[in-house]
Amino acid sequence: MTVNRRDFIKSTAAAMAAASIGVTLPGTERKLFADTMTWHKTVCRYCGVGCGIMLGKRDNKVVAIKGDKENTINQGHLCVKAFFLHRVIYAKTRLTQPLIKKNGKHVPATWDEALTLVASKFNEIRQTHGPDALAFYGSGQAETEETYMANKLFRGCIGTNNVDGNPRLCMASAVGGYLASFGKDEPIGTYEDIEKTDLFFLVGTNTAEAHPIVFKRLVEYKNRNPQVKIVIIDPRKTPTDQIADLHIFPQPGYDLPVMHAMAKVLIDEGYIDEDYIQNQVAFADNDKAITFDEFKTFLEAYTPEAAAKMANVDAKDIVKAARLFGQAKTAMSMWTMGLNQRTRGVWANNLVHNLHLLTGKLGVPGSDSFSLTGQPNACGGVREGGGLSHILPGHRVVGNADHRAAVAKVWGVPAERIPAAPGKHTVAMFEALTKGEIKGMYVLCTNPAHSLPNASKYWPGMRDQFLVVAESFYPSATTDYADVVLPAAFWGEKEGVYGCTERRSQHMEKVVEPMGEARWDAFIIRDLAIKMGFEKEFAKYQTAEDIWSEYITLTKGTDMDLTGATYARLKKERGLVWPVPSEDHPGTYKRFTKGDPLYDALPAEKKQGRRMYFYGKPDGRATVFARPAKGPEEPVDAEYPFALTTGRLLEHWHTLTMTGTIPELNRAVPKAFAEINPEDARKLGIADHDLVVVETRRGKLEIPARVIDRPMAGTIFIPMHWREWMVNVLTIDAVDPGSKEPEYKVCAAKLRKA
Amino acid sequence: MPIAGVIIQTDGNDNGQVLEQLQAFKNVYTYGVHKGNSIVAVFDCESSKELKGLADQITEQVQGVMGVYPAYVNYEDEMEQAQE
Amino acid sequence: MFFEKLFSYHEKFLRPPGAVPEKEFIDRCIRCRKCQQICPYQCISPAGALHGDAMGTPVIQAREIPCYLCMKCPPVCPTGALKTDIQKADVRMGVARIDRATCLPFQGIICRACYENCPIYREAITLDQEIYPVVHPEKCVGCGICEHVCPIEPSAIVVESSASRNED
Amino acid sequence: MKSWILRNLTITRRIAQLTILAMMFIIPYLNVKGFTGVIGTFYSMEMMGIPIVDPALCIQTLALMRELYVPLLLAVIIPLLAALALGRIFCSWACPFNTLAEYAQMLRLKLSPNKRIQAHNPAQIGHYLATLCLFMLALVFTFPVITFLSMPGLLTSQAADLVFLGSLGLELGLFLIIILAEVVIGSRFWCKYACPVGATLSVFRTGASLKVTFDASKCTCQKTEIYDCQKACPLSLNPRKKGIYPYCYNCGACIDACQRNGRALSLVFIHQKEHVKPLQRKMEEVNG
Repeated sequence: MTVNRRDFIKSTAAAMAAASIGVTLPGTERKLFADTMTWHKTVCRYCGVGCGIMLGKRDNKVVAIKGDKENTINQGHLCVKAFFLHRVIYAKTRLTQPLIKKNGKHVPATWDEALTLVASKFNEIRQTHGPDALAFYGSGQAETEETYMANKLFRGCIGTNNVDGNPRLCMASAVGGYLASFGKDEPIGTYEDIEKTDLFFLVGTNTAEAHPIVFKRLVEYKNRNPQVKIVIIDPRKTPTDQIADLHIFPQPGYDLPVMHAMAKVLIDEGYIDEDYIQNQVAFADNDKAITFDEFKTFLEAYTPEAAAKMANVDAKDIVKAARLFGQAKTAMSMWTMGLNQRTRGVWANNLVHNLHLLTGKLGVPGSDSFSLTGQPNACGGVREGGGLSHILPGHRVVGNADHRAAVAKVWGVPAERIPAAPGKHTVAMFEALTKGEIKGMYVLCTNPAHSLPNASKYWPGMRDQFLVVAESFYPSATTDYADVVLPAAFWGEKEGVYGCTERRSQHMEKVVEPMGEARWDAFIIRDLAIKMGFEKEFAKYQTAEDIWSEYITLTKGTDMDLTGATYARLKKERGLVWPVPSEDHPGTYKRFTKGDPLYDALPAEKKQGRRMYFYGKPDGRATVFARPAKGPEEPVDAEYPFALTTGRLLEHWHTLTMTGTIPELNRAVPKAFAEINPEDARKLGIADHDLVVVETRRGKLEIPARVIDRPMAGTIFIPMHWREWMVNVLTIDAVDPGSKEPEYKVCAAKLRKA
Repeated sequence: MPIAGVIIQTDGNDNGQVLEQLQAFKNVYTYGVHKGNSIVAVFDCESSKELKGLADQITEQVQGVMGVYPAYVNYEDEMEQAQE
Repeated sequence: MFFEKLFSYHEKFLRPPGAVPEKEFIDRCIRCRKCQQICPYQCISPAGALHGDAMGTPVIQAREIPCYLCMKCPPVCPTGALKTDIQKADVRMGVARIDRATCLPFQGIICRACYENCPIYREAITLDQEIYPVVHPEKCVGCGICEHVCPIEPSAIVVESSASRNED
Repeated sequence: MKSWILRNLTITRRIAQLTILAMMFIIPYLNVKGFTGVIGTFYSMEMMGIPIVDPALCIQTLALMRELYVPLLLAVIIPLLAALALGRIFCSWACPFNTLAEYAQMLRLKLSPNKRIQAHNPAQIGHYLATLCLFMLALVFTFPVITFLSMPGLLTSQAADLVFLGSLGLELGLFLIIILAEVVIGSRFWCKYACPVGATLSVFRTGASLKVTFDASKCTCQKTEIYDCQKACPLSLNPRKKGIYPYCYNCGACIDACQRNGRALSLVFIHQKEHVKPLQRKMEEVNG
């Protein structure tokens, strides 16, 4: 280290200190550029909030990280996970060369060997068993470009719709909910609403831990505006609970009647917006249209008292919650896995939308029904990019022949290559793998052997069939079963776009070269495709921009128009919120209303008297659904008296492939635990830190107890992160009939001291 | 070896005398008095522990100092060491 | 005078829960290691010979392994150096102090490790504005779990032992 | 069994001593593995919930704290009862320092056989003065000096530290100095005069406690002047003469040696029938 460098840091430190009190020290500004370190704009690799990050590079090594002050989402703040994110690049568990399984053991191979093997195996399977014997399982952490390439290879070239991804396990119900209620996927508003609302309605979300930066914004806003109310419906007393004005604790899986009862109170006490309902709302029961009066009749059964009994809560609280919702000028609902990961996930989503539609709290600043996403690019790459078995890029659906033709045209493949029937959704896909119907699978950037519900059921399939895993880290639960493991470039080592919760697409810069022989996933897929004989279709992709530029042509004219979000623009700006129909368009704050280019383009007669027009619906009306209240798939009973629920912690992420490599984070939370209510603990003679056995109909798990009043009596909470304490051997793989999303959040368990 | 940019808040009575006392610390560099009661200074320390100790020491020992508020801390070197 | 010097060099150790005042503790403790051996977390280790008369007395190095307040050690102390009739919440091994210059939330990084892991949950450490951790000395037992879990190196929250030679 | 033990006292004692040496490491190892049925060191132990404290440390704590701490008093009952009945048997059968010192002594004799110390029984006053000095030391410094001078506790705690932490403390240096001094001087001065643990135990010896007696009429060594008993004594005492107490720790080595000769020495309690004056026995023989 040179004296100059130290002097430089000193003058920087002085300049920074002076800047903090609004003073500019003479002569310090120029020196700021003398450092050899350069800062690069990127997006956080963890949750779906989409925080901006600046990565500091010196000598081709990432050495520093800071929150991007110019980013509107996090304004320079980060959570503790992200604070250590750059160190994950240099994790000891980074995979740096291709591996091929020989005699049950992974041995290093060259790229050529590995890709030739995969290509020949895939071609062989395709020829002998048909294209549907192959499948692609992607990720909400893959870049849009990566998902797009896989989509093109499997759908457009191989010819199967067996393209799904882990967002099926987290966001599918929200997609279903948005589509059913509003006709188009993804939220109407953005994070901007947080600082404009009068009431936060948080359902099934532990925002403080799962989306810390959203929570920080929410808290800071409430601290400045004490009149802002926060209502929480969640069976667990999470850290989010601390800021609640009212917290309703329904039995896990029994929150539907609570929301119906709230709707009833809103109607009965006159909090509804008659004008809004008349002009832009339709009513329906499960499958046919009904009238508003029929909806009211349906709600008769859901008096607060009746709902309170079903959910085991206090009827007064339901009335209070409804009144708070009704009295607030604007309201913003937020939810995440607590609603989505349920066999009635779509319905639960609909019921939240109902409250907003009935009171007209939509389409105005501060009011929104806002789903929080779990993964950084679940919205972008998978929901928008068509990474699920029934959808195509640009919010298109597989079932629509025009949609298929449009996509096939851009891909340069025959339209009939893309099958008309949706492929297999995640659980069905792994079931087929286990049955041997799917004989080859390509897993990209995800860890299904750990993250699937009832995971152990699907391990034999992964072991027996030809499994290719493209990963940055080794080993993981899934790579153990892989026949070929391909080393993928990690965040910071590749360029691409992430689309976060608020419809914002943000560009990530490539800061350093990939470790070892690791390569960018999109190019791995390109080269695999070429080896499989699709040179004509794939040889043209030479840069990330090539892929993105092609992808955005597919969004032209759709509700998620990204035509204006070119690489040139994205590199400069802190993301763009679609629709962005042209390069001079600033992005859209609110959809379906004035300011949304699609709304503005509507003929005047359609807009007549309507401040919102839901153009995804034939009549432009959003739907209020009379969904019957239904409990979880596996209710508790005498034999399995506990409701088991799972979730995230602040310090860790998913299956620990990333956060598990950071000693500081492991120090904060070194191992899993089962949260048990003190009352239950006393009955069963369990003390804090005791080993307990949690058993469900699918498996059992020995795990240390954490006796704490967070879960209510009769409920157990286990975080999902650890392979050694894999809670997914317990969870149920029953899925929502609409969204096919599994019910991670509720299953019946029994508990005893080990 | 962390370097910290700090604001030393004084009571504003005799900033010259505070500055004089600060000169006695060999790893403290001052960058003038601003806005009447804020001294911009840089601490150049061997360890974060020393950094903290220095801040405490100044708060306690130097007359007229109301508080030491870090605005920027550079840990790069320490972090590199940790990585190695 | 030599002895006085030899005997007085002594850091402020974190003692196991229920420890009597430091001066008395040094006299009472017979260095039998029973508290160390009964500890299921092995958080107690004997002080080394360089610590003068504290040599062999039980010390908790919270950053390595903190006290999880299982309260198994006070009953095995044969000489009353650890008071046996003490409740978890009444333990006063020390008081945690937060260094705002390094503590992550004060630098704009969301972190709740100390708050979440505090055994006197929501009482000894609370979050000011749900973001900034604050220690309440009247509730803090000084177990050091916060110091152990702090993801910053060195820990931004450190337990200052209540064991002092001068107070009796 | 009992008679075998009595006939082979030294072998039995060696087995007991070595077992204790092994246990010094095995018990901490089991503790580390989670078994805490037996914990502690020779300062203080706890076996299946029953606490035992070294009486010397008990007195030190009582003196320093001037407080009758009841749990502490209860914890010395077992060692005191043992001392009352069997004398300083802890020292000869259990104390790891004595074990090591005995072997050190044997080694020394093997290396230079001529340097055997003449067996004699020192004056009792020496022992009492030494003991008193030790406790005064603790009071003067108002510091638990005895703790650091208790060799059995020091050795067991160091063994535990080695198992628990994988390291040893500087305290071990004290032990090394003492044992080296004993070897050089050739006298077992520490166990006889200095050890606070043994000193305290011998305070509780009564006339009724187990003791070594000598029946001069049976002694066959007088004629040949071999005196195996004196050579056998690890503390270089002369069991044929009076005044071996409070120094003798009832190890039984002399009795074992006498087995091969006239069986003139025996370990007895005072009320036992065998303890009769030689003259009386002679009369009985004549009369009978």
